[in-house]
Amino acid sequence: MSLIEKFEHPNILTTTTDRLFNWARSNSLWPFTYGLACCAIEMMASTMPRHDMARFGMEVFRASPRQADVMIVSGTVTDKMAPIMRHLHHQMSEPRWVIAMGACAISGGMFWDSYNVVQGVDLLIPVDVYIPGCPPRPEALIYGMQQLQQKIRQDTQVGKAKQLATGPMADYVRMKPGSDKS
Amino acid sequence: MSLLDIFFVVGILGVSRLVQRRHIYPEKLTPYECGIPPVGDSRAPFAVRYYIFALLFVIFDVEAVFLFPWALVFRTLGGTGFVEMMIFFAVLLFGLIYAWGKGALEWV
Amino acid sequence: MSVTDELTGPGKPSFHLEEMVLNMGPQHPSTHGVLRLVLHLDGELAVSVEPVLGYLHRGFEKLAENRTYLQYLAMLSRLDYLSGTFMEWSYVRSIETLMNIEVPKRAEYIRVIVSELNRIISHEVAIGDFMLNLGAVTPFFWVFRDREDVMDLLEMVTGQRMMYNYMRVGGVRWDLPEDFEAGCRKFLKEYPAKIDDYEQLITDNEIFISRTLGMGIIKPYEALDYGLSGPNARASGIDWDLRREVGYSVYPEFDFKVPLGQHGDCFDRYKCRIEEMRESVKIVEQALDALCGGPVNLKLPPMLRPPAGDIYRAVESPRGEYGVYLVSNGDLRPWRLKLRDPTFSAISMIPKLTAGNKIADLVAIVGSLDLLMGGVDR
Amino acid sequence: MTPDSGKLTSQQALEHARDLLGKIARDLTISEWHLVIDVRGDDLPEAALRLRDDKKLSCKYISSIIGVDYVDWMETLYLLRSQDHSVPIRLRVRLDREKPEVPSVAYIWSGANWHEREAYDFFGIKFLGHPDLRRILTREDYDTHPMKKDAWPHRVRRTEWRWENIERPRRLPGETDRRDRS
Repeated sequence: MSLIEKFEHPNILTTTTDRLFNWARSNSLWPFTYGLACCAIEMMASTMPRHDMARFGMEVFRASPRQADVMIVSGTVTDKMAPIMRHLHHQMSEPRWVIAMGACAISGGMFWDSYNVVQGVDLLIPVDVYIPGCPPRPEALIYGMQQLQQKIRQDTQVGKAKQLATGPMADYVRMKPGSDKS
Repeated sequence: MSLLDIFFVVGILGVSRLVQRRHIYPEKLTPYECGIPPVGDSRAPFAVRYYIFALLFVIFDVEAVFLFPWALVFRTLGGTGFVEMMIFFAVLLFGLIYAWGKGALEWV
Repeated sequence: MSVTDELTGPGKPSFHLEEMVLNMGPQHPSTHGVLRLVLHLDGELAVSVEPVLGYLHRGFEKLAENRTYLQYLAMLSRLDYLSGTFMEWSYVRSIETLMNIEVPKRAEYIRVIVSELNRIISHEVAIGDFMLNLGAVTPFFWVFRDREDVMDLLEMVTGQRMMYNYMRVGGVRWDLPEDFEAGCRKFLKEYPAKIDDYEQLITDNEIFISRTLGMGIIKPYEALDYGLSGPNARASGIDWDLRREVGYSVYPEFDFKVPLGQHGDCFDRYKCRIEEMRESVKIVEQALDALCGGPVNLKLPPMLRPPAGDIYRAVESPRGEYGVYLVSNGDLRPWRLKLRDPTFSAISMIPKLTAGNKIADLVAIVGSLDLLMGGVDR
Repeated sequence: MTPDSGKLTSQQALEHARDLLGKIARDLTISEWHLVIDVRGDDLPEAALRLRDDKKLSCKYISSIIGVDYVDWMETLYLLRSQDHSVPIRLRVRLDREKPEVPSVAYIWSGANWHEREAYDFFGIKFLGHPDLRRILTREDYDTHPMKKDAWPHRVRRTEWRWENIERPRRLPGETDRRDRS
């Protein structure tokens, strides 16, 4: 754990670094190309000349999870894709965020009674921002990304070390490789 | 090496070591292969053709390295410097043509 | 004892020479969605390629048995999400034939206008993605910029950018707005010049030509054998276009040329798509001129009960013959609905097409087939 | 509306198919200018070969293979179409429901390979002599054949990929913001 995250209570050192990191992280969010279905086309359209996402610093789409910050789950997650999506989420480098774009990612959408669709991405990974719509318009995606930026600006590093050691990801830390049945 | 350089190298690495969030667990360390857990060992023997390409790359990369200082002092060297550099280029150019003729650049 | 026996005989150190298995997996920038290709590589050459599907299988056909005819209509444009109107059109036509309903003339013309505009969008994204696979980013930006103009027109008519849900059994949902015709004519006047821009940027580009000419050649008999249709088949010289062969809806009244390729390589597939976009512009112009007055739909009750029977209706979608096989037993819900997708057959050709190519060519060939996983995995 | 002149009309196609197939074709009907031929299961390959190699009805293009479950019997349909005479031909084979088996036509049209795998995946119809009859769309470890009428209940839920015991995020009164979860 980094030095700052070991502090229990906010002090002069953590607040200044918080402001610096949050400013840097929120203004250069690198999305992860994770286009599954129809929402992927709207995600592509939002980075194109008319609805330019580059105005907010989010147009650098990285194909590898190592270099991406935000995983935009755009499309329907099926049972066959579920373990792969979890695997990719775990391979992303911290700090990482997840946006569930579209009704299918939020709650299974119009495939509520399908035998092969995961009813909502938050069954698999923690989601930060939900963008409703089928598909949501590019403006809605940009608005969702701005909500994520607001959220990142209020993020704090204090107490993150203890939280990671005891939180839901805790047993991952002490786990043997491959024991997670994905 | 002036003090400033040391300060920069150690400083940047040190600060990032202090403030980065290191949260390492086995699943994060698995090699990335488009989402599928990789199968088979990656130490399979490489094709020899890669070695030839690497060799050619190193040669012409070193050649490019010699260009930068030359570009800096280009004006002071005058005519003779220019001619010498052209000879240097010519030698390497013939090397390239030879390699091309021999089919080293083809990926058979 | 050949050399390899000496090296790898029993008791010798294990020095096995098998290929490296690499996953061009479901999450990959150049697989157009969630197609997974298992590559057996020998250095740079792909010895064998095995596509794995099903990562976007949402069970459309099972859901059809749980929805009434009108409810299912809204789901159809999520199938092949770049060409939504064609899914609706073939579904609606099969119901109309079962109930032998006569669609008013104006509705037919509106259907042709909306679908041909949709064909332009679909071909644009196909070309843009294909160029992105080859590493050219500028066409991708141009294509999406022009796509927005068409989407404004379609949004004006149907209210949605991509998922139209505009067609109904017996016509279309509502009439064209007043200012649609002016906007459409302006677009049709400017658009051919933009296609010439694409041609000027792409077709004469040496890198593009050297990477696609003679790559992934499909012979005519192979295309038929694998069940290919649409631009992929026409690029190999198969002169078959449902709009002209079957002459459904009001297409016999328009005169348009069906572009054909000679060699069936990646370049011809791209060229066919560009020509088809020009033809679509002509068709929309003729349809706008021939617009006649009259009702736009038949105001049927939402709870339709088609008579028992089975029917297969196909429509020429941008990717090929898109058909719907409907079995109804007179109930409110279909008994069985099969959605025949042209890309499903195109992908079944990938193992044969891409064996023995370098990875870069493999990406070009897969890109030229214009795949869309929504329709393939259903 | 029958296709334009110069091409074989449905009636002529029916006569030609009758004398081409002889007693193999159990009965031939015309439905909306499609020619529907009922064939018994075992002589399906024979009929397919004749139709494909015939001069007038050269059905070289197979559009799709459709499985249908009529509760007390099953059916597979083979949609064929000859390029020059655009009379679409439909081969219909009736199978019994408990043990649906039909000889494979993958060696006649290579396009039929994947369609048969899909029919097997959805209905469990065994295609004898198929090169590699595996599931193609559903998950490999899926136990039932989903499209069969008795494959209800509709929603086969799998929850073991639920991520630890995370329940759907609800904002309870006094619950802290979910920001601190990584």
